[in-house]
Parts: sequence; structure tokens; C-alpha cells
Amino acid sequence: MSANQVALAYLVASVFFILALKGLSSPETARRGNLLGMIGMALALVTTISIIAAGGLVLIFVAMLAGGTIGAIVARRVQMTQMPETVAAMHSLVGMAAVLIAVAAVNNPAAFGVPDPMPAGNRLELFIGTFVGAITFSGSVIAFGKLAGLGRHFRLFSSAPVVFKGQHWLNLVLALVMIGFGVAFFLAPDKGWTPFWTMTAIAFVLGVLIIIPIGGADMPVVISMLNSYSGWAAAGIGFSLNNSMLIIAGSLVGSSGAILSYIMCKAMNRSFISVILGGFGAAEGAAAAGAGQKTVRSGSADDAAFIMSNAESVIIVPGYGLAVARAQHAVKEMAQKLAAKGVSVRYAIHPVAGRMPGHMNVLLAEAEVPYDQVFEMEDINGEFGTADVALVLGANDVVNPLAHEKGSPIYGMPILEVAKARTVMVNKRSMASGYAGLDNPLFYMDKTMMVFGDAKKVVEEIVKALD
Amino acid sequence: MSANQVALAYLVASVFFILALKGLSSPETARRGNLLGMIGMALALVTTISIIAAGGLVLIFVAMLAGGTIGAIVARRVQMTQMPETVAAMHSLVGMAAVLIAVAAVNNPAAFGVPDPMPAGNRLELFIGTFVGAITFSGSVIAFGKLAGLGRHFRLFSSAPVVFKGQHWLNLVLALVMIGFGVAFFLAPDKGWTPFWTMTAIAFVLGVLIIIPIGGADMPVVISMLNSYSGWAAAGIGFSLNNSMLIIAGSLVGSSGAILSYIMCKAMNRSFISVILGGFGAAEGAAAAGAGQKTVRSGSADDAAFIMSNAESVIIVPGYGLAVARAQHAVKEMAQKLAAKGVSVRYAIHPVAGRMPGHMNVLLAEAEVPYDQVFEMEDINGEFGTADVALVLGANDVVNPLAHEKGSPIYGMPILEVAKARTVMVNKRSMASGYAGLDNPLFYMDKTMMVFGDAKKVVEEIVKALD
Amino acid sequence: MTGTVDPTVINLVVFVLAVFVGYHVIWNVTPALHTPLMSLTNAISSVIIVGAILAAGVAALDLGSAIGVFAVALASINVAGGFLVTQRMLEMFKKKSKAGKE
Amino acid sequence: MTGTVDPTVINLVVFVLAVFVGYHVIWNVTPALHTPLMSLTNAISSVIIVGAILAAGVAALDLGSAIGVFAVALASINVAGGFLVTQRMLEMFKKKSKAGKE
Ligand SMILES: NC(=O)c1ccc[n+]([C@@H]2O[C@H](COP(=O)([O-])OP(=O)(O)OC[C@H]3O[C@@H](n4cnc5c(N)ncnc54)[C@H](OP(=O)(O)O)[C@@H]3O)[C@@H](O)[C@H]2O)c1
Ligand SMILES: NC(=O)c1ccc[n+]([C@@H]2O[C@H](COP(=O)([O-])OP(=O)(O)OC[C@H]3O[C@@H](n4cnc5c(N)ncnc54)[C@H](OP(=O)(O)O)[C@@H]3O)[C@@H](O)[C@H]2O)c1
Repeated sequence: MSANQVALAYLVASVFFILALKGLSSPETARRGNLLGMIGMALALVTTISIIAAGGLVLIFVAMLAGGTIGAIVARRVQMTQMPETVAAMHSLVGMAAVLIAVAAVNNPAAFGVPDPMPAGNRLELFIGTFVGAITFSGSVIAFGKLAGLGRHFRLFSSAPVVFKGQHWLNLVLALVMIGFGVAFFLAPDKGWTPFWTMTAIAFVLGVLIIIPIGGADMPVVISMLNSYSGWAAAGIGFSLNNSMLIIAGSLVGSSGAILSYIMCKAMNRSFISVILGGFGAAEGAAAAGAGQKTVRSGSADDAAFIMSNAESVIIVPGYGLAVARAQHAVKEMAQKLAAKGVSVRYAIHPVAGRMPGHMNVLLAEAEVPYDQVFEMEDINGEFGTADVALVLGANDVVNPLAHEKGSPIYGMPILEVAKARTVMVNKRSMASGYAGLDNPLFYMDKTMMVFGDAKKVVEEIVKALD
Repeated sequence: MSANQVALAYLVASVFFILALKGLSSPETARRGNLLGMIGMALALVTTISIIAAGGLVLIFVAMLAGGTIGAIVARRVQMTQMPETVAAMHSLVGMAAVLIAVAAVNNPAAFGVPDPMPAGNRLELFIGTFVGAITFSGSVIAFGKLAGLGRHFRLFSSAPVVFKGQHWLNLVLALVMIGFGVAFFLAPDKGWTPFWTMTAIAFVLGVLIIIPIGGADMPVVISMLNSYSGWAAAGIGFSLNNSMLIIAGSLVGSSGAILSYIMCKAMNRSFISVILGGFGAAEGAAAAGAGQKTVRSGSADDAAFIMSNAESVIIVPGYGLAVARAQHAVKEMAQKLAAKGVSVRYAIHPVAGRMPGHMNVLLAEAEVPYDQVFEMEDINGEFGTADVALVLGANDVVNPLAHEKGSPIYGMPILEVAKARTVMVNKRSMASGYAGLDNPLFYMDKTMMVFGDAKKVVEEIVKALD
Repeated sequence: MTGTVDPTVINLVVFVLAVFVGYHVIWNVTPALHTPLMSLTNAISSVIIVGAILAAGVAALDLGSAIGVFAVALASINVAGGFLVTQRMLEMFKKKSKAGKE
Repeated sequence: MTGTVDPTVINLVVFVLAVFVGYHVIWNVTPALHTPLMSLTNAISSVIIVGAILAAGVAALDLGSAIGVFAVALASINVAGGFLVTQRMLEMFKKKSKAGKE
């Protein structure tokens, strides 16, 4: 193929990637979108393979087969609740690939159609692609470790923030030193291996240092951020290889991660900077102490079943606890039983319920909850006033009325207005606080009944009681 | 400036243009958007002027001053109701400029940094830019003439469709011949003046022939289409001059015109093809004949004033007639009077009321009608059921219930559901039909009262009666 | 892979992306501002004046540069007229939203 | 005007436009699909495999091509894993909307 034909094929692949993401604008078109993404990727692969020297082909096919098989197995086996760590692990691969490609490009620019020795402009871009890739790699590994709960084995993976004095200063100094070596690489008369490797090593260390102070609970924002980074790394490599497909695909991914981080921070009413500076997760669970004096009314699963079967309308509010307990199928069964008794059942989804964006939607989708019973926050918040029962399952922060009180750490965060329902029932295992580490006044209201226990167990008991 | 600096400045200007259009996403940011557009244009101008040879500078400044002065005067003088023809006239200038630039480029490619003789690739693009520009020019001139009512002076400008047998075949043949000469230009060993001029001349003729069969009433769609063309012409010139700013700005304009045409056709429930093939406006006003048997209740302005002053809520539906009568200020006064009497007044805007997209919004804005009283169709259609009075001022098609009836030419077009109001009052001058040339069953309903007369006169009488 | 990538292909990449941008940006325009949109895009399309200036700006006066000067004049009408008319229209919307807040 | 436009500047044009496209396309994604969005973008970012193949595909085997082969293997995990996991998730949403229609 001529260079023009290759560029055109890459352009078509880029358009497929854009259309793939456009497909996600609605569940109906989403699968077609994913398919378009696959087609785009296949086109990119076939085009690239067609232009390389035949010598390396066998090895490449073996590598693709090996990697592809592993990927397919992971994709088949992974649980939906493990998505955050899976995504983190995958980002690390993109980051590492970016670094490796950069090494290969420094070694032999000609393979990429870049003059040897590499011109300064390409070096600058390569430098950016490399360090972003390196940070993406090591940062994602740490994020993966924290999410997979590997903290028991290795302190760096501790889900509690790992903080020490002068941490941010150290990071700043390291970043400057890294940039210094980057400049040295940029100016080097030869290939510049020494500054290149030094810079890359520092970037790997930086990736670790940036992520360890961030608590496990803040990981979703971090993952999106790393997602964004992996995109920018790809774009950076695209710049140095003059490959517009890499630039376009990288920018799409980069924007996506950045926007998701923004949405999450917004919905948690925290600044992105405060998340990145870390140390937040430390207080988790501690704030529940002052709760002793206030009284709480608690009831059994049977009580809950009785009240709900006499209600006209029930709104279920799922939260992180539901995901932890994997109670989604039980909930679906319960809803069906209630519907059979003539109770109208709806689900209210807070945008940051759970631990990743859209977490609850995936969970309910997995349980095959009918589409038309699931409502986004804006659409259902007006309905709580007319609901007989609001059943909160393992949610806490997203229904915490403190969000309306000036001075509270979550002041201004939009919440689901469950307190407006005639009766509020809350299922969780204890009086412990949620992600934000705050006590929840909702639990102490007169119309609130706590149903303690693991979400799955409790819901299954309710189902039994409904028979 | 180096070529790189110029390209960067152009990129910044392109970003300004994108941000300018983004500004129009809400009235609050719109003026800032327009300002950004001006800054982008200024940047583009300054950059370009800085790179040309000093020799031509004086003439260029004189030309800019002359053109700018004319433009400023026109902008100051033009009435809001003359916007359609003004926009048409301006498109014609862009089209003509594109053709002139193409001529200059063929004459001296070096001035644009293109090799002389021009390579085949650039010729192809220039060919496209030229014929699109030529069609834009002559088409816009015809559209302008039709809208400005110049049909009295010159038959080609007749607002009735100018149709003759074999018209579409003639157009097709001419288009093919034009493309043939384009190919000849593409292949010419020399500059290729002969095929170039022939092609351009045919394109001018084609522009006229394409537009004359389209009725005056369909002009808004045509204007948007020509808007779109002028953008594609700019993009085509950008291709041949390797100027990405022209490509980007041209694409923005091209998309805009195409989308507006689409929106209009959709809201009128007609296909774009049927508009372009023309002959529609001919039937205008003819269909009102069969209305004789049915009875109509008519009332005076005083009656209308009395009914409205006793109402709790009135929804005003403005239409094309309001614009023709320039009654917007009187309407505002009437609304204020009613509000003083405790009547709630709102305005319901149909997306294609009037003769250009957003026509009614501009009109009401001109009269300084408060923002929060103006509602789009989707937001207010549910409210007619609870309104005491729906006052239709010079609107017809947009409230025609025939849209609900299968088989009617406007079947499927969304309408304002005025028939749901307790009382319907309709002001127009006669029983004549509107744009679509259809009778309107709304006028014959028991709860409908017609108030005949010019909209401005009638509303002013109502104002007087309200005192 | 043989040869280098033609400018035309790169232009095509820019063009395709620009059309995507245009598509999204225009659909985000509020319907109430569709008339100003027409005049603003009209103003933006007059950026073609850049080509006219290049044509006019050659050192020696000849047919080409004369045509260029004429094109500059035509496009200038559009530059000034387009933005100013848009501004005039948008000023009205400003008053309107203020009045609403009173 | 002196010299020609660097590829870097052209890359920048493409980049800026692509960011605009990304911005709009991503904001149009429905919140319910934000988790699939993460895995789909993850899959798309593995297009970096193109660079890995170029590195691996030189005629002579050396350090560079060995590194390239390794990068191909890593990125392939992502290519396959990313799209398949997305598909698995989206299959669930399909069942869901069907169930709603019953
Ligand atoms: N979705 C996102 O993208 C995202 C990203 C970053 C941060 N966040 C944050 O995550 C939080 C999400 O709010 P949320 O209300 O869903 O969760 P939450 O505030 O973290 O509360 C979850 C509650 O579930 C309970 N729980 C845990 N395991 C349980 C089990 N097996 N059975 C029953 N209950 C169980 C816990 O109480 P017990 O221990 O007493 O059982 C806990 O209070 C928000 O603060 C949000 O800002 C979300
Ligand atoms: N907005 C757009 O972008 C656009 C573009 C293309 C087409 N259109 C089409 O234009 C039509 C717009 O609907 P519409 O309801 O606004 O207008 P319409 O259906 O054209 O009706 C306007 C009515 O106003 C009356 N009228 C004219 N002059 C008047 C005056 N001085 N005082 C009082 N009444 C007067 C006319 O009746 P009398 O003669 O009896 O007075 C006429 O029936 C739709 O069919 C739409 O599809 C709109």
C-alpha cells in the first residue's frame, strides 16, 4: 500500500472509533457502537500488518495470538464487580506498550518512517508520550493493587492512603528532574539513551508516588484519570510517529477519562485537586463515633416485607453495599414478587452510587431489571414525595441529607431525596459510615426503619416473607 | 512570520470560530460567542496581511475599508424582518469571492504557495470550490430577488415557481457537461483557462436554474442550503490552498446550513428532495376555496379583550402574520396590560413558525418580551389543556390539526395543540390558507373565535380596549 | 509503505474531523438562536477573504491581483456585515433576558 | 511567509479538532453506560498496538524488534479484552431493554 492509502485507511478507522463512542449515547445503539470499534481496530491492524516487512510477521502473529487469548479469557472470567480493577490493569498495559514503543523508536526511528537520528520535534513528542505512558503504567499497577485488595501482601497496595511528610514536594522535585532529563534527551547529539532511560525510570517512580497517597475509595476518579493519561500517551506517540489515527483515538480516550473524572468529582462535590493530593480515604469509617446518643428504630426483614406488601409504590435506592453483597438478582426477585402483589416498583439511580460511574446501571442490567423501571436522579427525585416506601439498599452518602447543610464536607452534592417518602427503610450491616466517612441523619428520623444485615441475606429473607 | 507560525495562528483562529458557534448554545453566552468570532476573524486577517508582499497593501486596505463600510451600513439599516434576503445577499458574496479566488489561483498559483503549473490534486479541489462557489453566487442572487419581492421587475425573481418541461433533465445534462469540463481542466497540460471558464459559466447558469423552480415560500430551506454551499465552497478553496483554517471554518458553516435545512424540512414534514425539486409554492392560497359551507364565528377586538381580561391564563401563539404586520411591540404592550390585570401570559413558539428558523424568537426579543415567558413547543404543549385562552396571532400551519390526520400533506408535522385550550382566538386577515396552502379545521371549531384584520391593528385595538 | 502522505489526504483528515465538530456544535445551538446562527455562520464563511488577500497581495499588479482586490472588497462586506448584524440581533436577546430578571 | 509547515503543526491541528470531537461525543454518552464507556475507551486506546507492530515488523531481528513483539503481546491483551468485556456488559443492557418490552 502507498502511504496515502495507509493514511486513508487509518482515517476510516478513526471515524469508526468516533462512531463507536457515539453509539454509547443510548443502550439501543451501544452494541453496534462496540462492533464499529472492533471493525475500526481490525482495519487498523490489517493495514499496519500489510505494510511491514515479512520477516517479523510470524513473531507478531504469535504475540497477537498469545495476548489476544489472555485478553479473551480475562474478559470472559471477570466479574462485573471487578470491573474497576480490571480496567486499571488494562490501562497499565497501554502505558507499558507506549513506553516500549518509545524505546523501539529511539533505537530505530527508521522503522516508523522517522529520520535517524530522530529530529528534535519528534523527540519532544516522544518524551511526552514516554513519561505519560510510564506514569500510566506504574500508577495503574498501584491502583489495581489497591482495588484488588492486595494491601495485605504489599504495603504500597494498601487501600489506606500511604502518606509521609514532604510527599508533594518530593513529587514536584522528581517531576522537575524528570523534565530536566527530558530536555537533555531533546538536546542530545546522539540517540540520547542515558537521559531517556533516566527520565523513564523517574516517571515509573513518579507514577507510584502519585497514586499511593490516594485512598482506595478515591480510586474510581484515579482510574478515570489514568484512562485519560493512557489516551494522551497514545496521542503523544501518534505525534512522534506522525500518525493521525493514534492522535485521534488518543484524544478521544483522553477526553473521555478527563470528563468522567470531572463528572465524578462534581457529583461528590470535591475538587479534582483535592482527590489527587490524596489522604481522603484515611478517615473512612471513623466518623460514626458520635452516633451513640441518638436513637435508631430497627426492624426485621419480615417487618420490611409486610410494610412493602401493603404499599402502593416503592422506590428502591441501590448503593455500593448492594454491589458488595451481589444482591442484584435477589432484588430483582423481590421486585417481581412485589409487582405481583400490585405494588409499583421503581429504581432510583444516583450518578455516583457505587464505586464507578454507571456502576448501579451495570449491576441492575446484569440482573435483567426491566429498563423502564430504572430512573436517573433528576427524573425520580420529584417522585419520592408520592412514594409510600423508599428502600435504601447499601447506599449511604447518596441519600445523606447532610448534603443540604452548609459546612458539611458534602455540602452541595446532589442527593436522592428519600426523606420525602412516607416510610424510609435502610438496609446496611451496621451504623458505620459510607465512602465520605460521615454520619447520616437519615438513619435517625422517626419515619426511618433500619434493617441491619448483609444486603443479599436481608433481601432474600424479604423475598421469603413475601411468599 | 514563518509558515509554522502562520499555521498556528490559523489554528487559533479556527478554535475561536468553533467557540463562537458553541457560544450560541444559550442566549447568555451568545454575545461572547459573536465576539470570539470577531477575534478569530481579526486574527486571521492580521496574520494573512502580515505575510503578503508590501506592494499590494494599500489597495487591500482600500478594498477592506470600502467593503467593511458597506457591510456596516447594511448591518445597521436592515430590518429584522428582512433578515432572510440579507443573508441570501451575503451568501452570494461568499460564492463570488470563492470564484474570484479560484480565478486568481489558476492565474498565479505561486501567490498561494502552490506550484505553478498547479498539480492535478489541487486542480480537482479548485474545480469543486469554483463550481460550488458559482452555484452559491447565482443561486443566492435568485433567492435574494425572490425574497426581496423583485419579481415585479424581473420574471426570474418571481416568488412563484418558474417551471418548464424537462427542467430537471436540463439541469442534469448541464451538471454532467460541467463535470466534463472540470475533468478537462483537471487534465489540461497548460493552465486550462478554456475548460475552467466554460465550467464556471455553466455553474453560474446552473445556480439560476436550480433555484427558479422553488417557490418563494420554500426560500428559507434554500437559503440554509446555500449557506451550507458557501461553507463547502470555502472548504474546497481551503483544500486547494492547503489552508486548514478555511477547511475548518468551511466545514462548520457547511454543517450548520445542512443541519438547519434538515431541521426545517423535518418540522414541515417534507423531504429535502421535494423542496429542491420545487414547484411547491404554486398552490399557495388556492386551497381555501372549499371552506364556504362551514360556519365560522367571528368577533371584534373588544370581544377578545373582554374574554382575555377575564381569563386566568392566556397563551399567545405568534406566527408569520405577526412578523408581516410587525405587531411584536403591540403584543408586548398587550401582554403587559393583561399581566397588570392578573392574567398569566405566556408565548408558545413553534420551531418553524414564521419563515426562518428562530424567526419568532428574534421578533419577540426585539420587542423585549421577558425571556421566562417564552416557551418552546415541547415545553408548553402540555399546558394548553389548562389555559383559558389560546390567542393565535397570524399563525396558521403551525396550529393546523390536519397534521394529526393521515393522508393530509402535513400529516406527522408536530403542531401546537391550541385546540385543547378552553377558548381559541385566531387573528388573521381572511380565511386564506398559510404557507402549506391548506384549509385549517381549527377555525371552524365551536370554541374558536376569529378576529379578522391586520395583526398590528387588531392587537392595538385590544390594547385600547384593555384600558 | 511507499512514498509520503499527500497534503490532500491530511486535508481530508482535518475536513472529516471538522465536520464532526460542526455537527455537534450546531446541534447544540438553541433553536431560539437559529436566526443569529445563520448570520454568524455567514460571517464565518467570509474567512475566505484570506484567500482573496493572498491573491491581491502579490508584488506586481496584474489581472490576478486586481481580481483579488475585488474579492477582498466583496468578502469585507460580509465580514463587517455578518458580525455586526449578528451582534445587533443578539443585543436584543440580552435586553430580553435582563427584562426577565427584573 | 518562509519555509513549509512542520508535520508537528499539522498534528496539532488534528489533535485540537480530535479533542473537540472527543469532548462532544463523550458528553453525549448516557450516564447509564459510563462503565462500558470506560472499557470501550480502554479498548480503543490499545490502537497503540499499531506502533508496536511497526517496531516489531523490521526485517532484521534485534533488540528493537524484540521489544516491539513484547509490546504487541501486551497491547493485544487489551485489544481482545477491552472489546470483549465491553460486549459482555452491553449484552446485559440488551437483555434489560428486551425485558422492559415484554
Ligand atoms: N460511583 C462513582 O463513580 C464513585 C466514584 C468515586 C467515589 N464515589 C463515592 O462513593 C459513594 C457512593 O455512595 P453510596 O451511597 O453508593 O455508598 P456509600 O456511601 O459508600 O455507602 C455504602 C454503604 O453500604 C453499606 N454496605 C457495605 N457492604 C454492605 C453489604 N454487604 N450489605 C449491606 N450494606 C453494605 C455500608 O454500610 P455498612 O458498613 O454499615 O454495611 C455503607 O455505608 C459516594 O460518596 C460517592 O461520592 C463514587
Ligand atoms: N420558520 C421556518 O424556518 C420556516 C421555513 C420554511 C417554511 N416554513 C413554513 O412556514 C409556515 C409557518 O407557519 P405559520 O403558522 O407561522 O404561518 P403560515 O402558516 O404561513 O400562516 C400565516 C398566516 O398569517 C396570516 N397573515 C398574513 N399577514 C398577516 C397580517 N398582516 N396580520 C394578520 N395575519 C396575517 C395569513 O392569513 P391571512 O392571509 O388570512 O391574513 C396566514 O394564514 C409553516 O408551514 C412552515 O413549515 C417555516
